[in-house]
Amino acid sequence: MDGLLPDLDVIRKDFPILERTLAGGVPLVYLDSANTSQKPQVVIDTMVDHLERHNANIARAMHQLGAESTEAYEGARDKVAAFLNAPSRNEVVFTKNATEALNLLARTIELGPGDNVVITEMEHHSNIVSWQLACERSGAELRWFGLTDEGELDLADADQLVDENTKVLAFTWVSNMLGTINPVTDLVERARAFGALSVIDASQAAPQLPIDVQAVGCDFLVFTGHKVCGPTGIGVLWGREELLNALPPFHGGGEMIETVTMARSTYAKVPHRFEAGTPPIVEAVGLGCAVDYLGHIGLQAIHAHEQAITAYALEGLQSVPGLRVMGPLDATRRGGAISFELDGVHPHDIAQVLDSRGVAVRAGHHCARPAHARFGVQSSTRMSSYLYTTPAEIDALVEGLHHTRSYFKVG
Amino acid sequence: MDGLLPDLDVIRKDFPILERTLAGGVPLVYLDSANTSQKPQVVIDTMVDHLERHNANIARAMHQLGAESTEAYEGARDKVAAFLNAPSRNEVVFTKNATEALNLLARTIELGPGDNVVITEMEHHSNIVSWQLACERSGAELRWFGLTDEGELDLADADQLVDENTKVLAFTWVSNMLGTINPVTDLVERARAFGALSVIDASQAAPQLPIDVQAVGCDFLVFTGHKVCGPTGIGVLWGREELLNALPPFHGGGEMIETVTMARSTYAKVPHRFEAGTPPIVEAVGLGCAVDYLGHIGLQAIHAHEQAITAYALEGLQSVPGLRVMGPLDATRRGGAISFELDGVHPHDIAQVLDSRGVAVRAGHHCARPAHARFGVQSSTRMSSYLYTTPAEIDALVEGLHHTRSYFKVG
Amino acid sequence: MSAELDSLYQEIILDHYKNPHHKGLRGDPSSAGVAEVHHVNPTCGDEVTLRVHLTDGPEGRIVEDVSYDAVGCSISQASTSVMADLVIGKPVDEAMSVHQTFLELMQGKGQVEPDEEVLEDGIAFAGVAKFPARVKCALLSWMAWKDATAQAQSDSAPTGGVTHD
Amino acid sequence: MSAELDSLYQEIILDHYKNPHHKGLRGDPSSAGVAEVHHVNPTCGDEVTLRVHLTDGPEGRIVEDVSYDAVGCSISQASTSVMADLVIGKPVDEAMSVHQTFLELMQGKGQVEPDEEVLEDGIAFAGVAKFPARVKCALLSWMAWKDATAQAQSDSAPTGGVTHD
Ligand SMILES: Cc1ncc(COP(=O)(O)O)c(C=O)c1O
Ligand SMILES: Cc1ncc(COP(=O)(O)O)c(C=O)c1O
Repeated sequence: MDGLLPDLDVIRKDFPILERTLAGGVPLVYLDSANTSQKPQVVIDTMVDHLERHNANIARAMHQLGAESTEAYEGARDKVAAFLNAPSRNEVVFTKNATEALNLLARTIELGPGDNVVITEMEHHSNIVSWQLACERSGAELRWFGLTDEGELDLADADQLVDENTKVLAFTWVSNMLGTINPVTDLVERARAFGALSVIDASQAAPQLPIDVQAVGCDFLVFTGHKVCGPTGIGVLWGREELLNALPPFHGGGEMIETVTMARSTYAKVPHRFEAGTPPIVEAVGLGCAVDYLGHIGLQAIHAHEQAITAYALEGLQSVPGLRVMGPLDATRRGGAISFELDGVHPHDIAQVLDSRGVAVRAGHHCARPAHARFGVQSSTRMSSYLYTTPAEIDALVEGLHHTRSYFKVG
Repeated sequence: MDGLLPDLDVIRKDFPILERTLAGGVPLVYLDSANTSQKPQVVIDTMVDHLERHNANIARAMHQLGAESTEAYEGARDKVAAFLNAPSRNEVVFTKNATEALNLLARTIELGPGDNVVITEMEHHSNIVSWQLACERSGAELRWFGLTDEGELDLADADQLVDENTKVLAFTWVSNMLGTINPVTDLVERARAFGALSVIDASQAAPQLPIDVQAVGCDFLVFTGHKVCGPTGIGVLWGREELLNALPPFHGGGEMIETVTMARSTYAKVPHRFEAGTPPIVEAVGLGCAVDYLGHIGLQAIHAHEQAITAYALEGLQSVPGLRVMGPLDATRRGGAISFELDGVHPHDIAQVLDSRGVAVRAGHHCARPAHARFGVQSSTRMSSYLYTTPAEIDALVEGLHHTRSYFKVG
Repeated sequence: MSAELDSLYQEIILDHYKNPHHKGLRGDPSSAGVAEVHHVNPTCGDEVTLRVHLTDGPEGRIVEDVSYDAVGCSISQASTSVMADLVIGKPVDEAMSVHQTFLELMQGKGQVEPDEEVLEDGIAFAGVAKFPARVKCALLSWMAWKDATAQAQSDSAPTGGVTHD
Repeated sequence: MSAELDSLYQEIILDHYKNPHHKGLRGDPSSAGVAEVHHVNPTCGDEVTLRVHLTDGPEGRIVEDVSYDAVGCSISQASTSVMADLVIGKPVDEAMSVHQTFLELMQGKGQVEPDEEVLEDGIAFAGVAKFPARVKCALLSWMAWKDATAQAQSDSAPTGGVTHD
């Protein structure tokens, strides 16, 4: 198959969990990577080495362990800056996850009555509810792009949606439900034309597409560590330095200050401004290692692999009677998360039967209830591949779906 | 020496980093545990096992790995609930660190003009700046208890400070700079008498004192994972269930919702209400293991150990000419963090000389600038012990301080 | 693997799923003794709108009728159907105790022996207790029923009459 | 271990620490060409209040005087003293280039060979570059000086005169 990673076998060996067998001795077929990715040994080992040999609090500590820990943490910032092609390392703020990064923006960007915030109907709840809350607090209006039947953004009324009162245009780069890859540079330009800030949710893009914030030209971009082979507990907010420094503080606490008296305080510049308290140190170190790992394999190569697997999966899935894929049917226009319906069997039941065969997929609304509502469904089944996924695993999924139909006696 | 942990040698073997040697081949003498604690092998191994064998996203995933991961995460919640003697597991909210937990409260407790918030002059910046920001936003007034020359809370004007307009009384259980143990139950009762919410910062208490939220009777209590032998990236907010459920949402996103439409959403009850997005899963698992580890050794025994070491250290430190300890001089009335000044040598320089001998202490304001200002100093040197600290390590510190004086030719 | 799966998907469950009992909302939601609730499973989006009608019997309140509209998986659909069968016609107190028995079965991690006397077709859900992720599915409508019943009770409590809690 | 430590605490540094030059604020902060700044090291609380006085010379602005009040460690105190020695009396452009040279030395992780011609006593700080936690100490007053100088320049720029950026 064209496009697959050349050393797929070797890559799979990097991920210890892929050796696991599940109940009944069946091997694991992990097709839930859009939910969270598995971790390569090198990331785990790097974290262990940090905990066993270099653990100390950062910045504040002047001793050797403190210096080592600080260097590891700040080194991770450099790696992430390189991963995003950020012009400055100061622009990389470590958060807890993508959700916190989005909420940080929604809490600190000033909004008021008369302003509006534009999002899309395919956003993850984290990029919806955060702005709903911001609009409730401020009196700003929430607007959104609808979707076409093909699962793409409906740009027909874009001229009405984004206007001179738009303060923020926030949208996902790749949909976690539909797989759709959005025209990010166009959207960023539209925002800029009206003086609005552009916020890109790259949670699903960062694992599988090369990201260059300078080429995209956006104002802010977020992603989450656990989907790019890193640990949980760490996310990234990138923003233009002058914009970040102009935002008011988010959380108050250690490390984000310049000076503190009981009555008032002054605040540090980014990145520390937004890293109050002891940050996720070992998690940042793990993330730094993870983006290095991905960079070493190459995001272009990973992207090609995902596209090859996705094309193969789209083909296989459509061989199952009564199966309907939601979102673009052209693999080159989408990411590796494929949500589908199967006539007569509920997603939970599909996932359950697949699980009994070792095939791990997600069933539910995938934190994208509005996108499901748009397609008239409550929930769906989603398979999602990653750099370690093989065509044989897709075959196992497709066979499992045939079996599911016969188990539930449909068709 | 009375009170030391009986199996100190065995306990030290649990902590791989204690075997480390530093530049010049000198062994590590880690006296910076109030900054962050070291991690026992069992915590590291539990995290590795989770990452290598059970990694999956929680709640949302219905497959076997998802079930295992969810069980591990929710199991950690049970362990933390037991650690705090919380009446319900739902009352345990996982945050990123203590700082986030305090900011969560400062953002969601309703305040307005005419209200006041009372803190103390010995708080960590996280329990100062969070409330400063809340007061700035809301127009509420910030008040604080001052300190006596002995480093205890000055309760003389308590009756003027806390009144019927007090909405929140927030204070640390144990000071991270002065070591002072505060009269928490008295303070909690004072808050309750005026209908104010009590918030306890137990970041320094949780590592070394048995905590029983029901006995203390407080409304909210926070602590941070990395100081109780757990990893970074995880903290705990405990609160009475009905109070937590009455707070408005904090961050919007996945898992904190009940249902979402583009126009509005409804929210889940605690703990999920305040756990938006993918939580720090492996970090919670590590924390659960850490509090189990501490519970196994016994918090009473750890407390006795800390008091024995602290008494020994207070004695040793006072043998150094020109050294002044800040905070209570009676070991039974304080925690194991001891900040001091040394005539003629700046804390940075002390820490540097000590570091060249392998002794790791902290120099600076320890995120407690107001408490330093109260004692007329910019910064101090702080040694802080933990359950793995030996009397011989205190000896090394004291010798190092004598050496520091001669290196800088003072006295 | 198939044995595990079959213990979850008992014939009884699949039958109720294909042919749910009491499905479709009935009665007037605004009349006395009637309460309607809407519950969702936040994780997967399964939903149930459930209506309970209580009447006064000689020895206390009685579950006159239960009807519902629901979308969800086989477990949640079948559980709703079985629940309606079990509670309709019973005194509220007795129905609550059936609810409690079912709850204990579901939370028993597969260690609780189901009581066929009390649970009838409900015993088919014993296998569900071994699948933590599916317990919520099985409980969705039972929780909705409890909630609706509590509302209908406080709503229709005849002044001076007996109240249950 | 002592060798490492001695490379940090050179005699020159300890001398400046014990007997700092130009310490104590001088002159009138409100007069033309004078700017005063207050900088802190957020991590450790070290502080410096620094006053710069610029005058116009025949070939551009000149650093007429630098004075300060400061609390901090030996490295930060000595660095302030050395900095004042180095920049006072120099044309602003030249002083800025000394600043740049010192900055490069500090950020060189111990790999940069110090230029005694330019840095004079400042070469004693070469060892500091190997202690990342102390680099900020050594730079505190240099950053303050740069900031104050920039302010004094914009403040006192004679209309129509030369401006530097
Ligand atoms: C008393 C006290 N409160 C709060 C904190 C903040 O903890 P964290 O930095 O983990 O949020 C600390 C430690 O830094 C502390 O000692
Ligand atoms: C598109 C998108 N945005 C945001 C998120 C939120 O990420 P996290 O849960 O790590 O905060 C996710 C994943 O859950 C996602 O797929």
